[in-house]
Parts: sequence; C-alpha cells; structure tokens
Amino acid sequence: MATTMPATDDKPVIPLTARDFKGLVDPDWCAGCGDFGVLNALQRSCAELGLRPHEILTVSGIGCSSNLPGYFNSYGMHTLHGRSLAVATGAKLGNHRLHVIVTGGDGDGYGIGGNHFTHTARRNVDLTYVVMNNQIYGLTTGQISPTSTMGMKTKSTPFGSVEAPLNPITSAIMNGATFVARGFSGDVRHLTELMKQAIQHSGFSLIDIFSPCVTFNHDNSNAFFKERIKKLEDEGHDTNDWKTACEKAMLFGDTIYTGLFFQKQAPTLGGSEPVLEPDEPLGLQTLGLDKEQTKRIIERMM
Amino acid sequence: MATTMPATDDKPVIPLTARDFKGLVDPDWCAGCGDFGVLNALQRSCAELGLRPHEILTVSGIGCSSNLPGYFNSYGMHTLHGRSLAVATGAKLGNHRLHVIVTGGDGDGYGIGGNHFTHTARRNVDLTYVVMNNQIYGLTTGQISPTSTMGMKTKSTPFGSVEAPLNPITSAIMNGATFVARGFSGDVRHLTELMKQAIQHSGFSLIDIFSPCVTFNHDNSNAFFKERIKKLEDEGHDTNDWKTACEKAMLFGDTIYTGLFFQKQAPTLGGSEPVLEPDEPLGLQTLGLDKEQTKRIIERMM
Amino acid sequence: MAVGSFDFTIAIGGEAGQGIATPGDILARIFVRRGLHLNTYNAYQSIIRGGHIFLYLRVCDEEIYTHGDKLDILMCLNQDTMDRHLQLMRPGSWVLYNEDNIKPGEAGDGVQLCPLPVTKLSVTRNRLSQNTMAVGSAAHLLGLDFQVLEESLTLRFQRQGQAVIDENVSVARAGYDHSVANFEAFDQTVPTGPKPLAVWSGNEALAMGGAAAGVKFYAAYPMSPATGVLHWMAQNARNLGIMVRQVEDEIGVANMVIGAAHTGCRAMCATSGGGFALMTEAVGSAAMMEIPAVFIDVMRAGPSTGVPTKTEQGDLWQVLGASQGDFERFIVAPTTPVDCFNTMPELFNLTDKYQCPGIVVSDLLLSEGRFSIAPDLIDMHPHIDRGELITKGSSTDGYMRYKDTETGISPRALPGLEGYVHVVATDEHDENSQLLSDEFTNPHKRRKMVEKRARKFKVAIEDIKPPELEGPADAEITLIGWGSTYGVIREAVEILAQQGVAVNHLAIKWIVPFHGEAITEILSKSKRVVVVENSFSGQFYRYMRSETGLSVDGHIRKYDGEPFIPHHIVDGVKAHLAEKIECFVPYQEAIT
Amino acid sequence: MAVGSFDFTIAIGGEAGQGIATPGDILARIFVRRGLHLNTYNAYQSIIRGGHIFLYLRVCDEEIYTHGDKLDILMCLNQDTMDRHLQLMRPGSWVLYNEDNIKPGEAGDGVQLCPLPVTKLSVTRNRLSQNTMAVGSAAHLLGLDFQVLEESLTLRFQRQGQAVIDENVSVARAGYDHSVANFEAFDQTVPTGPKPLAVWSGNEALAMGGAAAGVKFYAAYPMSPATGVLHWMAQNARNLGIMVRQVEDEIGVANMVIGAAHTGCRAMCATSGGGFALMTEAVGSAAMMEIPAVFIDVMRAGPSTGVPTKTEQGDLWQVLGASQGDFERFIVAPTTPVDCFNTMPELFNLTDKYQCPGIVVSDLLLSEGRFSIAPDLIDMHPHIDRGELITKGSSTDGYMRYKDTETGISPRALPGLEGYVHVVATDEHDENSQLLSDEFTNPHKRRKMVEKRARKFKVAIEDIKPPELEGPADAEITLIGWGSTYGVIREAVEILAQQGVAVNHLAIKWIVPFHGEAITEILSKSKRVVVVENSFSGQFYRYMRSETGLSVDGHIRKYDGEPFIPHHIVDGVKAHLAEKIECFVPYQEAIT
Ligand SMILES: Cc1ncc(C[n+]2csc(CCOP(=O)(O)OP(=O)(O)O)c2C)c(N)n1
Ligand SMILES: Cc1ncc(C[n+]2csc(CCOP(=O)(O)OP(=O)(O)O)c2C)c(N)n1
Ligand code: SF4
Ligand code: SF4
Ligand SMILES: [Mg+2]
Ligand SMILES: [Mg+2]
Repeated sequence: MATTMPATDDKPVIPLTARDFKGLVDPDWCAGCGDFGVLNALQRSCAELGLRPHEILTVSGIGCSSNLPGYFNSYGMHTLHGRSLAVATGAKLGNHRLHVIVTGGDGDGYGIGGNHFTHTARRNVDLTYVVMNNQIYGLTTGQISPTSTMGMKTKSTPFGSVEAPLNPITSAIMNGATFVARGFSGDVRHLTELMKQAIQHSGFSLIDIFSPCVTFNHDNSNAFFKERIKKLEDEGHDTNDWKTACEKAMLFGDTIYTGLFFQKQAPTLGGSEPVLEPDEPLGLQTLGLDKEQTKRIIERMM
Repeated sequence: MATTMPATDDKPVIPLTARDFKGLVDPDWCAGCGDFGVLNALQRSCAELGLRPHEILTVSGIGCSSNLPGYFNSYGMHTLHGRSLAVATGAKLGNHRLHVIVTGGDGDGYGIGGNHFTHTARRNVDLTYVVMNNQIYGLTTGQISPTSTMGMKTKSTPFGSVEAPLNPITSAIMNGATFVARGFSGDVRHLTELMKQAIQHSGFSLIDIFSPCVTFNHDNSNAFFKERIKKLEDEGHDTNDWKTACEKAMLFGDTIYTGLFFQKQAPTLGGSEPVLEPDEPLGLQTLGLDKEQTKRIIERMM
Repeated sequence: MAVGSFDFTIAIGGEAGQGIATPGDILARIFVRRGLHLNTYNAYQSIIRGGHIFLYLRVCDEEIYTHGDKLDILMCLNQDTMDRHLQLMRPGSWVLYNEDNIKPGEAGDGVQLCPLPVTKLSVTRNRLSQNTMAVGSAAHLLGLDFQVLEESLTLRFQRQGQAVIDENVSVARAGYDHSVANFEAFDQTVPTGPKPLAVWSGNEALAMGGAAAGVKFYAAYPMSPATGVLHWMAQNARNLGIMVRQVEDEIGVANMVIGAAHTGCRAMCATSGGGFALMTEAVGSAAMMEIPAVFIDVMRAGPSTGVPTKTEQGDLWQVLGASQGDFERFIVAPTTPVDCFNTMPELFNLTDKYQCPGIVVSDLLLSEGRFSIAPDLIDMHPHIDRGELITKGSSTDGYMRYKDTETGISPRALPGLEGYVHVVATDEHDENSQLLSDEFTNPHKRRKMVEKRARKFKVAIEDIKPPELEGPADAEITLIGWGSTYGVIREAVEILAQQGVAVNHLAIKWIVPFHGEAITEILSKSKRVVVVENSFSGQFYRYMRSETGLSVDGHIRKYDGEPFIPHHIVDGVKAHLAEKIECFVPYQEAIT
Repeated sequence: MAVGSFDFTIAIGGEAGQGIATPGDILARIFVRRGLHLNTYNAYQSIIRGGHIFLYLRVCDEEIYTHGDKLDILMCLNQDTMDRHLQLMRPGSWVLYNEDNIKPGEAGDGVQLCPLPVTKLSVTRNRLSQNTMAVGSAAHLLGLDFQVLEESLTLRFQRQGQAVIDENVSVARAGYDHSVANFEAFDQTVPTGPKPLAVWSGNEALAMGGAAAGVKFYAAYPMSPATGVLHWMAQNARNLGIMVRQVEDEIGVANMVIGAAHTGCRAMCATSGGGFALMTEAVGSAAMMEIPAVFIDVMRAGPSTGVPTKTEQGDLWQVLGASQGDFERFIVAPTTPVDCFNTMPELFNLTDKYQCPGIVVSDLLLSEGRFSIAPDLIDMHPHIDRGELITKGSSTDGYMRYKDTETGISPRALPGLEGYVHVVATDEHDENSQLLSDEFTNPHKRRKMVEKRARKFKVAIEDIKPPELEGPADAEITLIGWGSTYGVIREAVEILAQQGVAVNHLAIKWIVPFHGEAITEILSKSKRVVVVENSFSGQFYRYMRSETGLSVDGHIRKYDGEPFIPHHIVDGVKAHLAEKIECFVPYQEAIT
C-alpha cells in the first residue's frame, strides 16, 4: 500500500472542553495525588487553546506520572523509563505539525533521563515538557529522586539522603531552554495558564510542577507548598533576566516561587532544518526517490 | 587467600618530577594536539603537589583525550566511552585514600556521559575532572560535539551545525559543582596551577580545558584562543559569585576567560557517609561479618 | 516435600491500598514462630491504589516449595475478590467477608460462607477493621488460641503505641468470638514445629548472601522486582559497613560497581530486565578489564516494560547475549531462597578467582515471594576465597596486570599499592596493559590475549557441581527446569508419584559454564524428556540445545504472568503421557 | 569468481598521517573507470597518527569477493612497511620505496626491488611526493599510459586548483619516467572492462539502500566502523530530504528513531557493538509498541572497546539477546556490498508489514571495505510495501491499535490522523492499548497479546528466501558461513575446485527468522560439514544448533582481528580433510 497524505479535516470546528480530553480509563493514581491537578490543567489548556485530540501527541516514560497519556484523549506514546524526550524529538521531527507534549516524573526526567533533558533543552526542540516533580520515585514505592531534599528518609535512604538536590529550573536555563516555568498541582488555574503559554511557545518549554506524592513523600506535601508558594507574576519578575530567574528559582525555604522564570526567542531545531521546509511532514511524505536525486547519488560514486 | 592491608610505605620520600609521571608509552596524539599540554600540566601538578604515582588513580572513557591514563604513570582505568565519572565515583568510594583524577573529552563527558556529569557534580564526589574540550569528536575522525559552535562544518554536519553548544562551566555551576575552572592547553603554567588547586579542593572539581584538535577542528585553533583568552585572575574575579562567574563564562567572542570561575565549600559525598569513617578503605578491609552484625540481621527476620 | 499432615492455604484478596499486607504479615508471623513452614505469593499490579491484589499464604508442617494448588480460607476484602475466586473454593473451605458491603455468590458444596457483620461488631470506624476482624475469625477457624493472635498483634503494632494495639486486639477479638459462635472450625489443630523459623524473601536472601560474602559496595537504580535487594542493603548499610548508593541510572550503577570492585570491594547490584539491558555494555567492560563484579537480573514478564509485577523466565538470552564480543562470565540461576543465599558467596569466590563478572538470574516469583527459613541454615560466615589478589605493596619490578599465565589467571593488584602501578583497559591490550592500537594492532598479540582470557574458563567448570537427577531412575518422564521452577517441579513430581506416575527431575542452576556433558549423559537414560519453562519461546531449551545438540520430547510453558502451580505441571505431564504433543500451556484458572 | 586473466594486488603501507588514502584512491579510480573490479581492505589502527596502516587494492577483470592472497606491488611509505612485508612478496612482484630514507631488506627470488630517488627527482619539498612518485612508478609497472594517470590526478586535485594538479602531475611523471628507465614492467597489459564501474563501501551501500527504501529519518552517535553510514547520510540529507541527526548517545539515537518511525518515517540508525548494547532496551520497546524501525550493528573485534579498527563476527549473540523478554524482530546479515544495499528495502518492507524492529548485522570488513559496483546493479527505485498502514483520517469509530487479528497484524494508524486517536505502550496492553496493570493484570489477556504478536512471525519465514547450496552436490565438505564471510568462502571454494577438492558452500543471510528446516534438509546430504566463523566461540554454530539441533564435523575460526583471506579457508579445508580436528585457526601471516 502506498503512503498517502492524511485528509486535512475541513469540518466546522466545534469548541472542545476539558472533558473532551478525558482518556479511555480513569487514572489509577492514589486519591489526593498531585498528578490529578496536572492532568486537569493539561486538559483545560488544550481545550482553551482550541486544540483537537488528533493534533496532539503526548509522550511519556515510566512512572506514576508517566501514566498520563493513558488518561488523556490524544495520540500518545508511553515509552521507556527516561526516554520520553528522545522519542518525542524523533516524533516532532517526523511530524512537525503535531503538538508534542511530554509528560513524566522527576526520576524519569532528571534521573535516568537527565542526559536527554540537557540536550533537548540545548537543541531547543519545539515541544512542551511537563514534569510532575514529587521529589520521590512514586511507582517504585518511594526512593529518593534527584530532586529529593537533603536528609530525606526514604526506603533507599533510611538514614536520610546525603545528596544535594538538582534544581531543574536553573539547570534548564543554563542548558539553553527557552521557556522555563514552575507550577503547582494545587493551583490548577495558574498551571493552566502556564501550560497554555508553554504550548504556544516556539521551542523547548519546561514546566516543572510540584505535584505532591501523598503516599510516599510526607515532607513535601500539599500543605508544605501551599504555605510557601508565591507567584512570580505577582512581583513583576522580568522573564528576560536569567540571573534573577536563577536566584529566585534557588529559593526553597519560606518562599518558593512558581510562574514563568525565563523565556527567550531562539531558532528551534526543526526550524533550522531545511529538510522540514516542504511543509508536508516527513512521516507522511510519499516514499521513493526521483530521477534527479538518484542521478546525483550515482554520479558521486563514479 | 585472605585480604590483607597494604603496607603503608614508610620509605623516605624522594621528591618526584614531572618526568616521573611519564607513562609506559609515548602519546600517539597528532603532533600539535592540545592534549600534550594537558598531560604535561597534569604531570607537573602531581609532581609539584608531592603526590606519588601509586596514590593516584586516573580514570578515563574513550576518545583521543581518554587515552591519557596510558601515558601517565599512576594507577589507571581506561573504561567505557562516557562512563568515567561513574567508574571513578565507585573507585573513590571504594578507596577514598586515592587521588582520583578523571580525564576525557568533551564528547565523552558532555555528550554520552552528560548524565553522570550532572549527577557527579550534584553529589560533590571528591575527585578532579579534567576535560580536554576540543569541541569535536577527535578519535572518530571529526563530528560535532556538544560544545561545537553553531554553524560548524564537520563530517556529520557538512552544512553546518544547527545546535547551540552546551556551556560546561555554567552547567557545572548550576548542577552544584564546587570548583569550576577553565584552562587552555597552550598555557601549561596556568593550567598546572589550576590543576593543583583542583586536586587540593575537597569535592567535585571541573577543569574544562580548551585543547585544540589540530586535525579536525580548524575553527577553534591554538591561534583562535591565543588572541582571545583573558585570565580571570588578572581582573580580580570573585570566585564566590556564581552570577558573574556564569556571565563571564558565557563569553565566547573577542574575549574568552580562563581561570577559576567558581568555588564553594560543601560536604563531599564520601565525607557524608558514616560508612567511610573507619579510615581503612572499603576495598582493603578484611571481609567477613562479626557475631554482633550477624545477630542483628537474623533477629530482624524472626 | 511430601505434603505434610497439615497443609493449609489462606488467601486474602482486595485492591491495592486496602491493606492486605498487614493481615498477611500477622498470620505469617504466627505460623513461622510456631515453627511451621511458609510459602507466600502475592499477585499484584503495578499501581499504588486499586486493581486486584491476591495474597496466598501456604503453611505446612513440612518443607514446601510453592504456594500450592488449593485454597482453604478465602478472605475477601472487596466484592471483586468474592466474584473472582468463590468458584475455585473446594469442599471443606471457608470464605470470609464483610457482610456490610460484600454479597456472597453461589458457593459450591461444602464451602462455608462466613459473613462478618463488621460495622455491628466494630468498636471503631477504622476502614481497616474488616481486615483485623477477618484475621480474628481466621484464627478461630484454624483452631488457634486467641492469645497467640493477641501476641502477634501486639508485636505488629508495637511501634504505633498501646491505643492502636488495643483497638486492633478488640476488633480481632470480636471477629474471633463471632466466629466461635457462628462458624464451624477446622477439624485439625495447627501443629507446632521443632523451633521458630524466620521469614525472608528471595531478594533478602540475595542481599544477605552478598553481605555474607563480604559485599562492601552496593549500588542500584530502583526497579521492580529487584528493589527489595536495595531496601535490605540500605537498611543494613550502617550495621554492616556497606556503601549503598542509589544512582542516576543503571548505566551509572553498573559502572560504579566496577569502579568500586577495582579498588578491592566485593561489589554488586540488582535490577530487572530493562535495567539490565542498560548494564550490558558495562558487563562486557568488566570482563575485558578482568574485574570481578556481580550483577543480578530479577526477571519480570516482558518484553520491554511488560508486566512489571508479574513473573517470567524471559531474560535468559538477554543475559547470555549481554554485550558485544566473546568474553568470560558466570551465569547462575538459583533455585530456591536458600540457594539464592548460598549462591552469592560461591559466585563471589568464583568471580574473584577467575577475575570476571558474574550474573545472577532470579525472577519475581523467587525474589518477591516470602518464605520461612530455619535461621541455622543461613551461614553468615561462608568460606571466602579472593583468588590471586595482591593486597600488599612491594618493590618488585616487572608486574604485568595481564600476564599470560598457564591458567590464564593473572595476579591482580589493587590500586593504591606501591610497586604495582598499572592501567586497566577496555581496549584490547597486551600483558602489560598497553593498548594494541597504540602502536600497531598486532594480530598475534590479539590472539594470545583472547586465548589467555578464554583459558581461564577451560577449567572453571570443574569448580561447579554438575546437576543431579532427583527421583526414580526409570521414570516415565524426565522434567528439566532451570532456576525458580525447581520448587514447583519438585512438588509436581511428588504429587505424580502419589498418583502412581513416575517422573524424575533435572534442575539446572548453572547456565555458564554449562555442564553439557553431564546433562547429556543423564538425559541419555531418560525415556522421555519434557522441558518446563516460564517463557513463551523456550529460551532455556534453545540454549541447552545450543550447548548440547539435544532435542527433547515436549514442553510445558507458561507466559501469562502468573507462576506455575504444581497441578499445571501435573496436568502437563499427563497430557504428554496421553498423546504426543509439542507444548502444553496450562490454563491459568485462579484469576480470570 | 574464477580468478580472471588479470588479477593484480597493490598494497600501500605506512603510518597514519602519511597519506595512504590518496594514492589508493587515485589508483582505485583508474581501475574502476576502466571497468575493472576492485576489492580493497585497509588494515589500520584506532589512532590518528603513527602505527601501521596497510591498504590492499585488488583489481581484476572478473568479479572478486576478497582482497585476495597475494601481493603484486608493495609500496612502502616507511621502513616499517618494508620490514614487515618484504618476506611475503612472491616471484614476479615489485617493491617500491623511497631510497632516501628506506633500506630494502633481503628480497626473495624474482622480487624486483624498485628504489625511488625521491629527493633527487622531486620538483617539490612536499612530504607527500614519495606517494605520488610511487603512484607514477606503479602506473608504469602496470603498463598504463601516463595520460590515464594524469587524468586521474587532475580529477583528484581539481578542487585544490591548477598549481596542486601541476605539482602532482610532474612528481608522478618523474616517478613514471624513472620507472620506465629502471624497472621491468608487468608483462600483461591492463585490460578494460565493458563499462565504467563505481566505488562504494558496505556502509555506503547500507545507507543508499536505506535511502532507496525511503528512509526519512537517520540518527547516529559516531562509532567505528559504522560512522560511514552517518557520513553518507549527512552528506546526502538535503538532496534526499532526509532528517539526519547526531544525538547525545546511542540510547537517544534508538529512541529518537522509534519516535520518528511512529510518525510514519522509515527510520534507521547504525552503530557498533558497544553502541548497540546501549540500544537494546529501545529495540525491545519498538517490538512491544509494534513500531517498525531498523538498527544496524557493524561489528568490530570485541569484547568491550576491543579492537576498534579490526573485524570480527562476535556480536551475534548480543543481537539475538538484545533486550529482555520474548519478542518479534528480524535479524539479517548481508553477505556482500550489493546485498547490503538490497537488504535494506527488503527489510523495511518486512518491518513495515510485521510492525516490528529489524536488525542488520554487518562487520568492519564488509562495511569499511571499498568495492567496485556496476551502477546498473543499484536499483534506487525498489518495490515499497508499507503493509497495513493507515495514512488517511476517517470518522470510523472503534479503531483499536492492537486488534487481535487472524494474522496478528493490526492495522497501524499514524498520529495526526483524525479518527484514530490511540496510545502505544511498552507496558503490556490490551487490544485497545489499555495497560493491563491499569485495572487488574489479567493473565488471559496477557497470554492473548503475547500470542497475537507471536502469530505475526508464524508466517514471516515464508517471505524470506531459504538459503541455497552453491557448488557440487557431492562435495567432500560443505562449508557454512554467515554474513560477510560469503566472499572469502566463495573464493576458497573456487581455488579448492581448481586444486581438485570438491567443496560446496551454504551461506546464511537470514538469522531471524531462521530457515532451520531448509538448512537441516540441505546438510543432511553433506558428507562433512565445517563452519567458518570470524569469532572465538563459534557464535553462529551455537545459534544454528539451538535452532536445529545439528552438530557439525569441524570449524574454521579466526579472532585475531584480521579477516580471513581465501587461503586461510583453503588451508582449513585441507587440514580437516587430512585428519579429524575440531577447530582450525589459521595463522595470520601478513603482519607480524
Ligand atoms: C530502565 C528502567 N529502570 C527502572 C525502572 C523502574 N521504574 C519505573 S518508574 C521509576 C521511577 C518513577 O519515579 P518518577 O519518574 O519520579 O515518577 P513518579 O512515579 O514519581 O511519578 C522507576 C525507577 C524502569 N521501568 N526502567
Ligand atoms: C558506546 C560508544 N559509542 C561510541 C563510541 C565511539 N567513540 C569513541 S571516542 C568517541 C568520541 C570522542 O570524542 P571526545 O570524547 O570529544 O574525545 P576526543 O577524541 O575529541 O579527545 C566516540 C564517539 C564508543 N567507543 N562507545
Ligand atoms: S504513589 Fe504518589 S505519585 Fe504515585 S499515584 Fe500515589 S500519590 Fe501519586
Ligand atoms: S585527532 Fe585531534 S584530538 Fe585526536 S590526537 Fe589528533 S589533534 Fe588530538
Ligand atoms: Mg517522582
Ligand atoms: Mg573532543
């Protein structure tokens, strides 16, 4: 069967609601898990942006949070632990018309997936990365993650962690990410706005979200964040200023900031590749070379 | 055969010279390769610090630069491409008396080894990481590396690279490294001083070194650096100030800074682990449990 | 085995988060402290809340090797459990449930339905009361003194304080008394064994075996079903002086272990198939550098993420094919929990002697199951042999790390020693660890080094016990299995014997080196050979054939995630005896 | 083959950095443009400067499959080359060298020593003059017109401008003239083939085959000896509209390829053993998600980093054991450069049809060798069959990505299409891609899905041509090889035939699925079977036995990094005929 192009759908667009982005099954997250708020915000933001399910590809790794694509009505890939950003980069370049949204956990993204995080940011791949950062490994029943705080007691650190946590915000900024924000699953409205901006941003956008694990992380609970969180927007933060952005992102005491820390415009990886210029996505192109292409190849070999 | 402890050597110490750190074979690097300068500086610094070959463990990955341990007279491990920091962490914890010096290339350390770089920095493992950053993959005959500049033409990017380079200095600072410096293979004296400081620093020290590849990188040559490099020391830089450090590290135009960008004191990974307190290195301890230990284990199971 | 005179299985079913572990634990402790043998299997899902969890606790007055074929008490914590399992209950069994929210189904003949009026009897609104009450009732049904249960509850809730203890005791009492008044108890009394037993899981046995062998460095990245090893190590790190690290990924884990091993630590790590895939490159590097280190792959149902909480023996070829090129490494698949323990010191001695990696292949069934163990079977002071290890400095010249000796074994000096400075390398090197590529890639040196390393393994097989046939020599069928299927085949063989079917059993533990000749010799006398495997493609059979050329007469395979229970094998043997079939795949009944 | 009437080998030796490639290239071009067949092998090291590099250029008027057994012209660029190789020169051969800095050794009878007074004759001080002068002399020795060489030089240095051309032409002329005056030339004239041939390497053939198959996405992390594929792809990316990416590591590569493949791109990547080790987890995930993608492992001598510039067939078990669990994937080992090319479209059609990964196993010898090829053998417009791929949106309801069909193949819809929204997953899932673990891990659903996927491969073997025996049916010995040894075995068989020894040859290309029955049938008629392998442990033999149970009569193996040349096999066959030995390992003479 030859590859043909998909019909661009010309039916009148009926406005969708968050409910239209509900997946086939209900989440199996623990009652009270922060991830519900993240899912909710993502559904709202896609609806509010007027996106349609088949235009979106969610890509995740493995973890409680990485189960999200199964609960969300769109194309989805539930890939390997730590590999979502690599898969997503391939998918975005393969079909640059898709809105690619990568969802996962702090272990998945900053632990095992850390190298892809660094390099996807650096390359400014045009996708949105939503990290449900609960500062713990949830699915494997509670071990430290790269964002666990010093001294935290978990099954793998019964005497308390002795490792300094990674700061995803400052790392992302320094690695070249062009949109770096932090959200809180307990503030769905705010998170929805951040997600809308992130999805609309052209380039690599990170939203690191405090999404408490009610079962295994009793240190960083909903209440913990509720009493500390301040929004950057409320203070007139300058999102062009990486220095202040980093400085504010480093705070994790009485004040913890959420909001958009940093944004800049830069060419995206796909945008810099002339191969994507003929607007038809690579993955939907008809296969087979033409005479001219063939001739050039053979001539080179003579 | 039972494990016994090594004889602590009580012979009078004859001062060593750089020549004493010459390895069994001569380097097979191209004439003019920057790595000669790095090797030279490392030999000098070890001699000047009064270290002896058997007290040092060099650990490398794979690459032209990673061949260094074979050319250096000390214990050495020439491991897998990208894995030197992980191996070195294990070795340092296994015998914390060793001076562990990790040597390698930009591809090895920031490309395939990027995740270990992030996390070894964060954990503040007490070792010195010497990166010969030639902004290219030398051993594989010339492809872009994560530090190659935009537009650089290589065998894998014949039309020019479209990826923004990673800045090892700012990344290291943000990932939690406690000693972050940059050197130039063309200034062996300066590099030697940096290395001495780095080796003496307690915690994770990075020296990213411009070490030009004369064969495959014609953009970033010795001459290129010679005319641009300024030393931080000459300007009275404050090594406690991460903001200025990052700002200065970002410059890669008419001025390029070398020197110590940032340093702070923080507990090291080994230092935080009570298991290392009985000074005898783990790897040299006599094996076998005592009665008390055994009793405690069995009781737990009843 | 020989099923004992007392052989009783309690199953508790509910959803994740309903607290199944606690009643299971309380009951388990009562039995083992009484000196009874225990085998538990927990059928669960990769979710933290919801789903269907089903815990089997089998208790016996003789040694047992599986969770068995039958259920005596079914404790339903939710309707789902009732609906799924009631039909499987046989005459003489009991079904306990909270009558407030669970409707019983149509019970079979002789099945006693035991509704508990939980709300009415409860002194508390705690949602876990139904569990404790069911435990109380079960205690009565088993003819246990309430005091025994009370002691166990007290111990269990000790750390939570007297109020919690009191609450639980009174709820349990209510259940006990209600049961006395309403249900007919078991007609046997629970026997008492000669002395109290302990409880461990296969993972704990692996960890403890490592500790006994002198492990000083343990690194891990969490992955089910191997995480139990990490948890044990972390818990005991300070007591035992073991450096335990959670690392950024499995690649880091494996390489860190190699680094620590190089400095002289006995070092190990455990993961499951996906994590092991990431470790393979490092395994090859350890072989090339000739550094001993131990890697454990606890298999779960694959491929890929697969079914994280289900068992399978599907990683054999991955382990055999770990990393590029030919190299020396041990591969061993322990057969029982005690064997998990004993394998570790044995393997560490071998990897030290032959200076190469060792790989242990376990699986979810063995690693996560919880089993009784007689404490005196655990030898925490095994023989330790570190091989040709140099641990003292010297001023001798001319040390060559990869000296080409007659045995292929080159004396190994630890970094830090004066007089032995050397570099180890993953590139091919000469005797003095100079890279062949550094000068000119000499094919003769290359060949010599390949042969030097390979020579080590010419004799290694002699250090390993050949497998032995269990059961009658003139059996109708010889069953071959490997690793964790030892127990279920053993029990099946006994059941068949009772039924007059003579079957014998060849259990394979050592995969590399492989006792191909011994196996060929044994099987040459068999009338009919059937291979039992918990995988789809018969990975073990294909491996055995690759090493021996042997073909067999039939297969019994399972790949639905649930483990074999004895009657699956019994049915398979009968099917093979009845007609010539290639492969028997048992129907998994318990949970539909 | 049948060695043609003209069969000539030139070897150029020197150290890295002495510019061996250029004279090699110039000579190669002359021959192929003349329509002669070419086979080159470059023996080099993993260093950029120094060491010993030895380039073989074999030219023939008939098709050839190896770089052969003999040397006709030896061009020494340094003393080392003279010292190492002079003794191997046979009567009727020439040894060219710069008399200014190279001392000749004791030449054998009939070996013509041809000193070149480079400094005296040179118009320039360019250190590469000796190379060009030697080329000039070689042209004369071969009886070529100088004009032919001049044309070739002009073409070669075109981009560097007229001055460079002139300089080279005059140096070459000096060498040519000196040779005319002093040395005795070849007594044959170099023939001319029917039409000009092109030159490619196995890596280029793989890349071009991919491009012809419609590859739209190529990702790589550089690794010898696979990097040639990346370089070709990068060079041709814009012409062909292929997205080519260099990625941070091989894990990223493999996963990126899978992502791109999922959106409909034919996608591939190439690496060597160590990189493939890192990709294995992803290979398993592609199988579970049922995404077609192609992974190439170009083997080099292992284990671990091994000998990066040397050849071996040591990754077979790694590829067979790639990733945990049982899953469907194709594994194919092309036998010749043209076969490398043709394999790609065939494999992409299969992976599309069966929606699973495909793995190509090549090796350094095949991938980095440079060979002549008749352009009309390269079909850049092969048949493309994407299988059951849905590429148009629809409003039909009820699409299930993993529908359990009769063939096991479920119609595959690309993301972006309206009406087919679905999730793919590496966790075990049901027909509608819901995770089994999400609700309750149903063993029956699990079994059904394993069987659905496996069913795809029940018939796949029918799409693959069974291997065929080449040579006389009643041969004394049947040689079996796999992948790249095709050529050397083929030539050895012909040499043996000329010597009156009847040998036939069974070359295996498809590893999975494996035509075990066809092979068994063929070998059942063989008098004596000997397996030829470029590995220490006989990985292919053990695999063949695992699939067929077949044992064989002997082995010819090599694992010193250098490839087999025909007489190694010839010697091996004779050794096996002379006495019963298990394994013959040829002595590698050329470079000691
Ligand atoms: C290669 C590999 N290693 C380990 C695992 C086991 N694993 C599954 S999820 C997970 C971590 C989950 O933590 P996180 O990403 O923070 O997600 P959360 O569950 O907290 O949302 C791990 C280690 C795996 N699936 N694959
Ligand atoms: C897993 C793996 N992938 C790829 C390679 C091939 N390889 C060897 S060195 C190298 C890169 C070298 O670059 P760099 O680290 O910058 O060192 P340099 O040679 O420039 O000093 C690569 C890709 C390998 N050895 N192992
Ligand atoms: S374990 Fe934690 S992260 Fe996972 S679902 Fe429960 S609350 Fe959420
Ligand atoms: S190729 Fe480049 S990096 Fe490698 S030795 Fe030569 S100059 Fe140095
Ligand atoms: Mg988490
Ligand atoms: Mg480099």
